Amino acid sequence: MAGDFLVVQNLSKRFGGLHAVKDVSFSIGRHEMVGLIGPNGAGKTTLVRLILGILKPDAGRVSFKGENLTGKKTWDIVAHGIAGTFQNARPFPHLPIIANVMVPCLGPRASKRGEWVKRVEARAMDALEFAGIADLAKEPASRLSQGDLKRLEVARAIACEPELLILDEPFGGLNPTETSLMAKSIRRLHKGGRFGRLHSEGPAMIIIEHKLSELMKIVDRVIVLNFGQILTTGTPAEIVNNQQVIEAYIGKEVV
Amino acid sequence: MFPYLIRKLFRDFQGEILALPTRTIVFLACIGLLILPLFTKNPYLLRVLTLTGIFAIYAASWDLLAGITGQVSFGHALFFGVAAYTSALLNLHLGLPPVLTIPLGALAAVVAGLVLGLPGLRLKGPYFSLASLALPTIMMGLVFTFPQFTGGELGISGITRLSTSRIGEYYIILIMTMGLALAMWKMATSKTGLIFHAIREDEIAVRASGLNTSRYKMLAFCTSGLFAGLAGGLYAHFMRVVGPSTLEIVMSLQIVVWTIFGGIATIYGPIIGVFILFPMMEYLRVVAELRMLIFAAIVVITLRLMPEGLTTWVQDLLERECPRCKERNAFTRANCRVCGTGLDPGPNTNIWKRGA
Amino acid sequence: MWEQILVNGLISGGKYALLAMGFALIYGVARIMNLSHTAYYMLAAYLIYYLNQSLAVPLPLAYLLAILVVLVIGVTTYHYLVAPVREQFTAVLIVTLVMAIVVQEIIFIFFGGHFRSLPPLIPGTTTLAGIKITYQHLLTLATVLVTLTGIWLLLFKTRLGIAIRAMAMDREVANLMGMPESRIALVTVAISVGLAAISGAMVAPLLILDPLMWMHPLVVVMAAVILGGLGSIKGSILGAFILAFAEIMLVFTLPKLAYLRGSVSMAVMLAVLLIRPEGLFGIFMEGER
Amino acid sequence: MKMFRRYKTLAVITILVLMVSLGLAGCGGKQEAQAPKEQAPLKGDPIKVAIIGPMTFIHGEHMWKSATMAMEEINAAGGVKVGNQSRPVEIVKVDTNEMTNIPDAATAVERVANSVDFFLGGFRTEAVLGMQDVIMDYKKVFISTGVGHPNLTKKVKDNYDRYKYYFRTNPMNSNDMARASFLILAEVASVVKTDLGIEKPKVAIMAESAVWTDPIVAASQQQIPAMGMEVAGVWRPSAVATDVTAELSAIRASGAHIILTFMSGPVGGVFARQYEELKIPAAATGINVDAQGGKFWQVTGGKGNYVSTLNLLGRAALSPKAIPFYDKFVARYGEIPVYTAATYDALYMLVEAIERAGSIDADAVVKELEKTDYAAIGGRLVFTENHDVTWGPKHVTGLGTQWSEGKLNVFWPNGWEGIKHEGTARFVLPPWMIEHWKK
Repeated sequence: MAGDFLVVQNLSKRFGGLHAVKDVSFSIGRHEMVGLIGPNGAGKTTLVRLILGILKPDAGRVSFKGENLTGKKTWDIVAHGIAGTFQNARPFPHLPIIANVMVPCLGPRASKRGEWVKRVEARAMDALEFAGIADLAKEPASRLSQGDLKRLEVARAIACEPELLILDEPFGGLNPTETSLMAKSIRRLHKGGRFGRLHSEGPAMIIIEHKLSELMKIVDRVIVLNFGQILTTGTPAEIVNNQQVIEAYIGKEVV
Repeated sequence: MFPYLIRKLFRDFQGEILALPTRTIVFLACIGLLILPLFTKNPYLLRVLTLTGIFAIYAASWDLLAGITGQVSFGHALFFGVAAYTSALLNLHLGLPPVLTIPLGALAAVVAGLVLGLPGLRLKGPYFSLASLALPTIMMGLVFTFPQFTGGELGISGITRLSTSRIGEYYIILIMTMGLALAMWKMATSKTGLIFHAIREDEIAVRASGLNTSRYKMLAFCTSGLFAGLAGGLYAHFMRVVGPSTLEIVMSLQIVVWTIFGGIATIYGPIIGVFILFPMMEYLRVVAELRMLIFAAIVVITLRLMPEGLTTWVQDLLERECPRCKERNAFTRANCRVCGTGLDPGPNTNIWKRGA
Repeated sequence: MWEQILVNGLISGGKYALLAMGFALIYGVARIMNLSHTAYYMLAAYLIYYLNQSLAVPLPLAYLLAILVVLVIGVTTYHYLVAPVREQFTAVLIVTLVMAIVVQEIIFIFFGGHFRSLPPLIPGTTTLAGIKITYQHLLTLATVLVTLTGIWLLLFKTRLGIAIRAMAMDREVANLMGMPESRIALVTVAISVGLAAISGAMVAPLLILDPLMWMHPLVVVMAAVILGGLGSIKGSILGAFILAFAEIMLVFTLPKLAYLRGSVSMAVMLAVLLIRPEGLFGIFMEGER
Repeated sequence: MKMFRRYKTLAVITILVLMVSLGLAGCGGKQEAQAPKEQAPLKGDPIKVAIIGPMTFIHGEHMWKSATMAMEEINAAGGVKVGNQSRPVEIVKVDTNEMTNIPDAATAVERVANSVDFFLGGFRTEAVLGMQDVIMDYKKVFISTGVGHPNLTKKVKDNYDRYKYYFRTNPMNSNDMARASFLILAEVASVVKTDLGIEKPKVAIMAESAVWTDPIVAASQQQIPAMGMEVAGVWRPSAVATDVTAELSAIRASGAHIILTFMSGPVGGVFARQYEELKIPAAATGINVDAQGGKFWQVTGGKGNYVSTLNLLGRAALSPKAIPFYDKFVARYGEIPVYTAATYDALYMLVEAIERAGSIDADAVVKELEKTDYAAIGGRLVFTENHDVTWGPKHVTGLGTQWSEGKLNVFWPNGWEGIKHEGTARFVLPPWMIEHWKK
């Protein structure tokens, strides 16, 4: 299943005395959907930031489709086909939403793949359509609710037309209805296909999430991180019953 | 074909300019400036307006870098000074005409843009702002170190005049101002401009969208340098003296006042700001001792009331934004001119500038 | 020559440090880039001049009065002009810059562009390590040490200080914890303006007063503050001394290029920042805003 | 952000507009002009002369003050005879603000260019170069009384037709100033030799970094050994330095006996003050424009004793007019005139030329100005072919002046080429210097 789609080897990162990510290795296949879970401070966000090149690893290596991405700049990594969302949504607050999504459409990857579509605006609109916030297109991003911001993040990420999509807490701050809607969108995206003028590659996905019940319904495999290290990996069913994982989440004494 | 073009032009004029009061005002002001020499040939007035034009280009170029791209530089005089000196030297020593020296001077300012980009790529926010102060100072040191070349504190004089008559100079610079202002405005509203705006808002997020922000920032430094450089070159040929005053801190800081007064991140804001403040300073010459004080009072009070700058405030006053399609409409209209939605009579917000 | 450089560097650095400290404090706590900081310094110097020379107020009293008046002016202008626009970086810039111009113009109107000079608090000279220096220079250095200790005590030993430091670290959190944010900001402004006024009182007798005397120190102060790292007070002091020593070294080693002082200190600042973009003691959040 | 309420906004704007318009109306929108005192009603339109300079700075102020004196005297004596008419002189104050804003300077000049007949003044070289071009565009006579750069008059030679309207009556150009300052240095050196018994004095050169000082510094380095002295070192602070403690400490360490200064900026006052405060054991001479008069004594807070400089005006009988002018100026304004006060002469020379020409036509006046041979307060003034000041024993020479307890004593020429003006004293060494070198 694994193959050489995304390979992470011995990745490490320290912040001062804190060893945020310690010797993490795993790999992900082309059509996989992987959950990345772990208690707060386990190093999940740091790990995806290392993969996206927002942070520089102290040691280790990331390769994607056989190509070494370690030390590359974020934009270059995105151009190779990996895109991610931020845990705390980072819109361009004073720009209208449509403009927020036009920015990734202007990237080298999106513009190369979408040569047959001249109008960036139309492509951005399609991304918004997919995310379900097309009616807000001309509002400034600073007026969005938490849920809409999450959708905006997703719209921006898919506008990059990635082959690997990393979603950092896509359900964070959403109410149950919104959550299930978002889960549905994610599954649709994963299947791939054409949304208007926008082409979805049917990306592989890494999803960081605390809402485990929702997460377990959509992912194929789960990686559990604790204290910067991989605790275990397995199918959702295996993880749910894993004693170690429960301990990590709840703490030993209680058990 | 031809009648069609004229009809289209007329339709555009009606739809794009007459439909919005602010644009009508700007259009009328431009026409007014263009036909002014028909009514008065007072060289003093023309001189003031000519200098206003030069500084308007300069201020707008700062806005392109600071307002649009968010690289708030306090060392913008670097561009102006480098271009002015380059134009002056090329003119004096190689005898090149202004047609060549001004673009070459601007090219030198583009190179200066690359130099300013060096800290610009590495330093963030206030660090960059304060560090950029250093460059004109260092440049000033060079001016004094090679006086045989730069004329030291005397500067360079004996530069060719832009045109033999004051009216000629006025028209050259006025048309340059309008053209360059339009070019900068087009750039700021283009797709590249969108990326500049996005870089100001959140650079990391732009990078995570797959865009090489370093390249775009460099582009911003260079284009801003180009326009500031053109202003510097025009200044050199208009004043016919270029000295270290073109590199002084005042040169870098006064554009900050003009731009913020007019409305930052708009391009037209600083231009209108300069066209109001610079002639006002001249008018205030009748109270020579108090003029800076009155100037300061006007700026502070204006900003206290219009924190987003004058142009944005006037826009909000005269125009309403349609709640549905976000098109702007004249305040007199009850319904949106595009989608027909009823307009809220309350104050309006500009989506490009303002949060909730 | 080295002892010359040491002594001269110390007195020159003391001057810059006194000004830089206040600038760093107000930026660190309230995120206000106060471009009128050195204008207050100038104002204090001119007030002392006016009180002493025109109203014949005894010098020590004039010092005290001037510092008080500047304090009141500084806090008032902050409250009415800066505080309402505090959240907007650009608006703060322009308001404080215009304030500085206002001070400059008022001085132009009352005193003209003439150079003036203040008598030192303690006249005379002494010899230190074989180098003659004036008492006023020593006094400046002593003031730096005293104010530095004072500020340190305030920040680390008082409740107010803890509140100020908390605000400097995270304004929102401090606010949520029930700290009266605007009041703390006001107090910080008062301290900062006070520092500017004190440096005006201490440094001005060493110099010639003129209405444009605020510009050059402003550049140096800003350079010192970012060199040390924004928000770090000890960084700003170190930055001030680094710049001062760079200047003094130049004067002694290359006297023919002494006029490049400003350029050299700027180049040093730029070089340090290119290596450490966060300054010497600044906090750098990698990949963060 | 929507905190503003519109009515409040409008109210304040209205008040603002009212305030400004009242302010402007109150001033009547007029240029500040010194109306001629009409003792005997003079016929004819006044001849308008613009005094251009930085009016909030001492050099501009003294231009204006001395021009006021000249204007009052001329008008009291019946005005200017142009043909068969007697016309009064009216001077117009033009603040060029050139110390802070260069584009402002040329604009200020252009503002009055059509309404005045002649221009006097100009101070900061970079600004004067710009103003010169504007005035030449209008083909009006411009007599400059504040800048010494040779380039300004070189233009007259290079392009006579355009620049012939430009004259300089004051100061002498910087090449001549250098020559004069070496003569002063020789005078100081002889005092050092005789009083302290030092055979080969060491000279520290302290020159502000400026184009005008560059050739002088180079020349000094050759001249000083040729004069039997030794160069202790060269220091080049910025013209606007506010602290030269480090430079002075280094000079003390170099063991110099004489400091030869070349300063025109505020650094001169800083130097003088710190020189005395730090009791530098060396005699200070050369050129220090700040020390040439005005409020120098107040500026340095009484520190600056024994500092000496080349000067252009002083209480010495350079011409019959010199001492009366000096005394009158001091009595009227309570200040010692600085060199730009020679604008007084410029106005007189202009008036004489107009009378000789019998018209205020610029070309005719230029012709007559070129023939000027005038006993000015700074010495006999004859123009060179470049319209520059002729320097030399029988013409303008300059003076050496030294501060002594608030008074400015003339100590040179002291027998040079047989010249010694009435009221000349010997150069005095500072007591701390004598103490330092005598032991």
